Amino acid sequence: MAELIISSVRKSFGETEVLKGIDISVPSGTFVSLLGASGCGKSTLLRCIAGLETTSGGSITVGGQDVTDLAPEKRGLSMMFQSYALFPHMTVLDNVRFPLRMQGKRYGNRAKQKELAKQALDQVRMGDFASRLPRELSGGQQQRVALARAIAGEPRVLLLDEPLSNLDARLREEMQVELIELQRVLGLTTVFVTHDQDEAMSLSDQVVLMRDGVVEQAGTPEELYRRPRTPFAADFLGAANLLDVSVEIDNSRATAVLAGGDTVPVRTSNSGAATLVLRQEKVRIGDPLSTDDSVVTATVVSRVFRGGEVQYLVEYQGAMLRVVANGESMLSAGDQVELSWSSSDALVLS
Amino acid sequence: MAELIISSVRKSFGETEVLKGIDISVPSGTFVSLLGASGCGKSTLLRCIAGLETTSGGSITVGGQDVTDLAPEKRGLSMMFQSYALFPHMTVLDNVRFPLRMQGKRYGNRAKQKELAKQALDQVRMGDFASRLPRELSGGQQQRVALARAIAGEPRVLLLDEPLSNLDARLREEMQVELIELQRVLGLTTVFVTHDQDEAMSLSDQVVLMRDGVVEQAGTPEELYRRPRTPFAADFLGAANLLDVSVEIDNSRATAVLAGGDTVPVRTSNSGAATLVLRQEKVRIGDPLSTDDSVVTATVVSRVFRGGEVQYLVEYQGAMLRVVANGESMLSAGDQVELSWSSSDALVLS
Amino acid sequence: MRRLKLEPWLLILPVVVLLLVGFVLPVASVLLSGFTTPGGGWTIENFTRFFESAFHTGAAMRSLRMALVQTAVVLLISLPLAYAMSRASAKVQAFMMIAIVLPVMTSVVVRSFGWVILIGPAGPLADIPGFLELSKSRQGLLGTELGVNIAMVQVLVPFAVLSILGVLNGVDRRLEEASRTMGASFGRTAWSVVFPLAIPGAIAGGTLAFAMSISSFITPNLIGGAQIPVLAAIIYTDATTNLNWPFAAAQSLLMLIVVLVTIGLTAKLSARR
Amino acid sequence: MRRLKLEPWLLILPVVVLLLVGFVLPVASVLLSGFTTPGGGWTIENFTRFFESAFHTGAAMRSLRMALVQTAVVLLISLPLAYAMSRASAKVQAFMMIAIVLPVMTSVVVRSFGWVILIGPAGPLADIPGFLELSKSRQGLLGTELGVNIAMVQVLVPFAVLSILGVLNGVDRRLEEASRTMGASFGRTAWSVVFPLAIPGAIAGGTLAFAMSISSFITPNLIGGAQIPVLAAIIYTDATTNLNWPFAAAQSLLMLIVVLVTIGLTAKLSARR
Amino acid sequence: STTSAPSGNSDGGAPVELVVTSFGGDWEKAYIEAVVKPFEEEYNAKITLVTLYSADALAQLTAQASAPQLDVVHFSGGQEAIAAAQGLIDPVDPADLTTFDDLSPIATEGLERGEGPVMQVTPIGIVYRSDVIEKAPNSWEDVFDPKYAQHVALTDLSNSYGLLSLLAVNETLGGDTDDLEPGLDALGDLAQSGDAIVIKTSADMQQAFSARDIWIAPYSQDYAETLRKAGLDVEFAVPDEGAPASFITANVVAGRTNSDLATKLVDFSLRPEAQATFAEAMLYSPVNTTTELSSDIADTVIHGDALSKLVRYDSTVLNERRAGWTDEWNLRIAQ
Ligand SMILES: Nc1ncnc2c1ncn2[C@@H]1O[C@H](COP(=O)(O)OP(=O)(O)OP(=O)(O)O)[C@@H](O)[C@H]1O
Ligand SMILES: Nc1ncnc2c1ncn2[C@@H]1O[C@H](COP(=O)(O)OP(=O)(O)OP(=O)(O)O)[C@@H](O)[C@H]1O
Ligand SMILES: [Mg+2]
Ligand SMILES: [Mg+2]
Repeated sequence: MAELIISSVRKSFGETEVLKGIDISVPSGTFVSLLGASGCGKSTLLRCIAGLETTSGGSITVGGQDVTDLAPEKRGLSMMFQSYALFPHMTVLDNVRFPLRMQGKRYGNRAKQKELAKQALDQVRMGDFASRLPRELSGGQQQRVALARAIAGEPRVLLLDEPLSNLDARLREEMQVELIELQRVLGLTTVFVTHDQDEAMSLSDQVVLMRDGVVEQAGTPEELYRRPRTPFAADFLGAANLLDVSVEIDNSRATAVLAGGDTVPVRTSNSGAATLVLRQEKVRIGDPLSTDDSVVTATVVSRVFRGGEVQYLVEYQGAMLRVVANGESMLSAGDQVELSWSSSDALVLS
Repeated sequence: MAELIISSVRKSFGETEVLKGIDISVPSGTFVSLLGASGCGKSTLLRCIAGLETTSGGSITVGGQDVTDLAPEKRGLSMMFQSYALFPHMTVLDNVRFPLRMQGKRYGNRAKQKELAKQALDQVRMGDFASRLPRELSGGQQQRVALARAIAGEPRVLLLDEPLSNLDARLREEMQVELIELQRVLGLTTVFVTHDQDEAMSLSDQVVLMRDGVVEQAGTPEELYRRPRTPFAADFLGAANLLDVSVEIDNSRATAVLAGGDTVPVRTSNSGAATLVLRQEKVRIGDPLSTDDSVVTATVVSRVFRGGEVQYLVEYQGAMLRVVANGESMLSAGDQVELSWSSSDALVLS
Repeated sequence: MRRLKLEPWLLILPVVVLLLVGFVLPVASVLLSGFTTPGGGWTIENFTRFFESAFHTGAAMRSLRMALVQTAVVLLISLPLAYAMSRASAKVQAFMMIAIVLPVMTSVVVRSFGWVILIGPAGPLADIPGFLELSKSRQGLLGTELGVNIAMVQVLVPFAVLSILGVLNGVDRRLEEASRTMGASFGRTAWSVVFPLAIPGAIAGGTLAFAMSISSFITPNLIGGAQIPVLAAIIYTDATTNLNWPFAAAQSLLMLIVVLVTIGLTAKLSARR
Repeated sequence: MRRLKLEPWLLILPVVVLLLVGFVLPVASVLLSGFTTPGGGWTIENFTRFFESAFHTGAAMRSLRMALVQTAVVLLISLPLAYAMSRASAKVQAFMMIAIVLPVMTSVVVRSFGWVILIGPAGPLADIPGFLELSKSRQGLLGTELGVNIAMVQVLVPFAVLSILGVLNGVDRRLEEASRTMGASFGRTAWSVVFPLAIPGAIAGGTLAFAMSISSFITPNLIGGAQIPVLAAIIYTDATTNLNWPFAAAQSLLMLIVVLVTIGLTAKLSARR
Repeated sequence: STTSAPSGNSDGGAPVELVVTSFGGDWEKAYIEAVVKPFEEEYNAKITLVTLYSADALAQLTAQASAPQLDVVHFSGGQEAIAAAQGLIDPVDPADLTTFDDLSPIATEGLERGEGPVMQVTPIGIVYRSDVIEKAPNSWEDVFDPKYAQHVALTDLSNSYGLLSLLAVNETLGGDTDDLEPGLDALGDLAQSGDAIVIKTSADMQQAFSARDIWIAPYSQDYAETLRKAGLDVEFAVPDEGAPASFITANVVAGRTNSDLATKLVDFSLRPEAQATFAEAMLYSPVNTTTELSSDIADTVIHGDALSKLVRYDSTVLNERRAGWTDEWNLRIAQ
């Protein structure tokens, strides 16, 4: 219900600069994921937005109002902490009812608040635990209560810090569906911190990829996946294999020379040193499907069973590549294999 | 370095029975994952093994010695907590050095201990943060320090409670490699709690699937994936689609009758009501590859972009099924599609 | 395992035994002397004398009333004070701690005389009692319960502050932050999140303050004088001046019972709430 | 934002102002009277008299020594005691708290007489001083520093216990559990994990105990008698009996300075460690 | 107001209140019996007793100089000299004392210095346990008897009885008020050696005899009587060398509205009936020569001409030197 604009926000802890000028603009009612490696500053940024950290510079606007110096409770947002921060002296229900109580007028009397809190608990499948104390819950259960508490108050902006990290796949998927639905129905502006690129891509309207306190790239999931601007982005979003190559352009036909001397066709207009990005699911093991495909020979290093598929680590000229085959594949370490890919799936970043 | 045997362990918190008789045997030097939904009792079981909870029944044996009534520090194991439990008054290095200090004789003098602790920190990529205090770290960084502390003491049995839940895919993979290597080199008996079935399957020698305080099924990853004994196991380990069918056997050829009246060939020898298990990656969208394949018609409900692939939710006769297509697929809600699968990929559990 | 719960007890068993032998037994034997006559026989005369004397029962009621008032005021001051301190930097916290403990380290006579200056007839607060119609004398707050209460509150505050502070320092700040992001103002956060979590500290501090208040007599004597007799002073006089040990013991026993009952009732009430 | 850090201060500003006006100013004015002659002029005679009197400096040294010993012993007892309490059930904890506070709620004369029975010439501990060659008399521990220390420790322990307990109740038990699973025994866990975390409580409790110890004189008088004179008692006598206000004020000022310096040094030392 | 006349109003109406200090305990009982009750009846007054030892009473008087809260104060340690010098108490006109003519000279000699009359006298001698000490001590030097080592209690100089006994011992050993060394040396050594303990208050003395195995102590006769009533086997002996005494004075506080009635109260306490009650209850020597003593106590209580043998030191001198002596004493006894 409110647009969120973050401009050149900086934050230092003593000497360490953790946020180095962050610009993000989140249109009203969109779902944005903050994605990035451990320690890149996601939680810190969220805390700045919530008003829990004094920024060292920059400004934050919510729904057109500059909130940079506003007290947290006046920002009309709600935050779920990475460490949950459940109130230990309140039952699960009272925890979830807390935001409703604090905005009393909007949510009517005690009974009404309890009913709404109960609904939020049901949404996270924790309705049966309403009268427990937080310490009597498992890790994943606590996480869901924290999530329920964050959504119960129907804030203008919802800030979620790794809300689903402790849930199993089934539950996580259910929660994702609930979240998306809630967000669509209420038009919540949501900032969702996650370390899981799959989750980020499947949930978000926008993905913001952070790296060491700066925004590496921002855009729709498909943009980031299909047109990563840096090897880091390509790798982070798609479990990609990165190979150092040198590109030669001859008559507007580009060829990449790999480490082993193999040459493969690529699509680029810049010659010189570059990085060849090969997503693991685009590389086939065994005969090429088409004669246009690039083919190299590599050695299997290890095999990991992953249920529906098998992941191989293969060595090509000193570089380790990850490729997947279907679950029945039974290669073993030392086997020589041919890797092939369509040149349209090979991305060159220079 | 020590075999771990858990026999009919029970645990109640007041009225609630959380563990209802758990039997697990972990051979020396193996890597076992405890897998299960949020709240099924994984952490509680780990705490019982560590000696932190009084069991209500059953016994626990480590390396042939009954430790059921032994103090935690005499069990020769090490546990990483779901909530990390880092010592707030010690630096990161001192946290990791703690188990070494406590077993002083084995780990030599202060300098030697510091060196070993530093090594463990490097293994989790936290070497640069040695002199920080825990509260000055991000969530994922704290998790890694806790992991380093758990492995530093080279225990006989290593208990890890969701050690990687807050890490991004890249780091998580690196940590997995480190863990496996450590475990292989030192022959550590490892019990690894996770909610992530992919992780469980790719790391473990054995997977123990828990459900509501009992062991649902235990075995190698491939066993559990290929021969789940219950619909729950099938679903939990493979994001499977479950359909209620009735099986008819005619001349030893089994046919499952689906909700819509469609009949598909299956492999089973029991007739009557059953559950048809279709893993999402085994179901193809579009024309069948072979004429033997089973084919049904369904309606696309939603499309989720997941990077390398696209996941569709489709409706078949009131049942929601998840299927995946490759990343370029562009169907939209309402489209009619044909789903097909090879009868050898359809599992029937009765 | 079961051991875990036993171990701490092994550690303190000696201390507990020491406490019992070193305190409960001798004090009990002294208190029992309240039932003896000077000759050595048994009697309840000391108790009947107490209940028949309006002076004694009046002083006891006053002591109880003053202790309750002081404890309440002490907690009202200490909770916000401890809260502010717990959120200050370590340096500021240490500084404030010393400032607050200062009265305790000061000789009681100096402290009391300071109050005499402040609330005595020439002091800036001298007009308050007339204004409040508390006292007809022109002695300011000297010789009034209010004066004693003010002086006592000052000595008692540090004890409550420190025990609340210890608890609050352990409260995760993220709880407050979470509360703030959910629309609770600073005040409501303090009220709904911080103070409830400080209750154990407040109970401990309140118990101490109450116990100290009801058993202290020097400050009441110096500020209140002969007109505001408190039970503890009467007991002291009976034992040391009047040499009436059995009567002093009987009154001490009664005082102890009243204190225990009060604390018990308060605990019951606060548990029910 | 910046507000977050200011808010608590707005809340306590009135309290701080009250403290200043209500305590620091009057006490400072009283203390300054240590520099005055009875006539009203300025002098440092009261200080020179103090330093020239072996009796006064001796008593001051004794007071300091006893306060330090008592504080150390109090902390040694209180840490394990508070630890054990913090790990007991809420019921047991409440019960123990009352048992420990009991001495504070008991009239000082009753309490002291209990000690007289216990450590006096007929008491079970009567032979200790001879055995330790502490005293040549057959008066047990009465009239010895040790006797006073024992009786004082008992009154001071509750204060230290309660302030440590508040801190320990807030310590996450999982820290101890983690320590145990890493091979640390109960004792080493207490030493390496629990006690370091209890330091803020121990500092608070120790400061209180030290301040109370050095400023109390009734128990020292009742147990130690005339032969164990402490500075606080001398000040009290000088002010109330000898009516030598300036001299009492001068000594109070010196006592305050010594206490502040001691606390400051201890804080410095423990910070360096 | 003028109707609440200084002389009280025997014709009914609200009683006039007098605030009077008391030494508590048995003294207070006797005082109530002998003075308070009959006086209240006779003068329609209401007497409020405030338990205050002499030093504390003087301290209060000083502190309340501008607005005194007490009407009559009793001193037992020579404090009346200070109070008179500072104008805290009013001089008593002999003409206002109906008993004046019957009073022994020692009771009235202070009047001209502005002090109140002496109302009670109690000798300082030796209190001893009669169950363990068979032969009554008859000399101040008996406290040094090795037989009694470890069983002697001395009194601190903060207590007037302690000062008086020190002076008595000192004189026995050849000293005087200009030379306290002999006494200080002897008693200081006794305390230092651990053969004697030093107590501060009468309560301590009771405790010393009951719980601390003390057999012998220089102290006053009135408290010996109190200890006896508390069930202890103690007797009081007057040493042959002579005994100092504590002279309890009754003083009228200056600046109070009811000082006439206060003077009447002082006078009342000097009446023979009151004096007799004091003697019966606490063995106080009567200062009114017309007092009649019962035969059981006539031998024990020093009265009549014997009174003049009791030593009364010059309060002014004592008050002047007390602080110095106290410092010296404290140094000698501190362990
Ligand atoms: N103190 C307690 N009192 C009552 N129930 C408890 C208590 N502690 C845990 N439980 C319950 O025991 C069950 C198992 O908890 P446990 O922590 O073992 O789950 P888990 O498998 O680790 O879950 P998660 O994956 O969410 O961490 C949960 O349903 C939880 O609510
Ligand atoms: N109080 C502090 N003092 C110093 N550095 C800090 C402090 N708090 C955080 N940091 C550092 O700031 C960086 C960013 O932390 P932040 O918590 O924002 O990371 P994050 O992106 O949320 O990581 P994660 O995914 O692991 O939770 C980290 O490198 C961390 O070490
Ligand atoms: Mg984070
Ligand atoms: Mg868990």
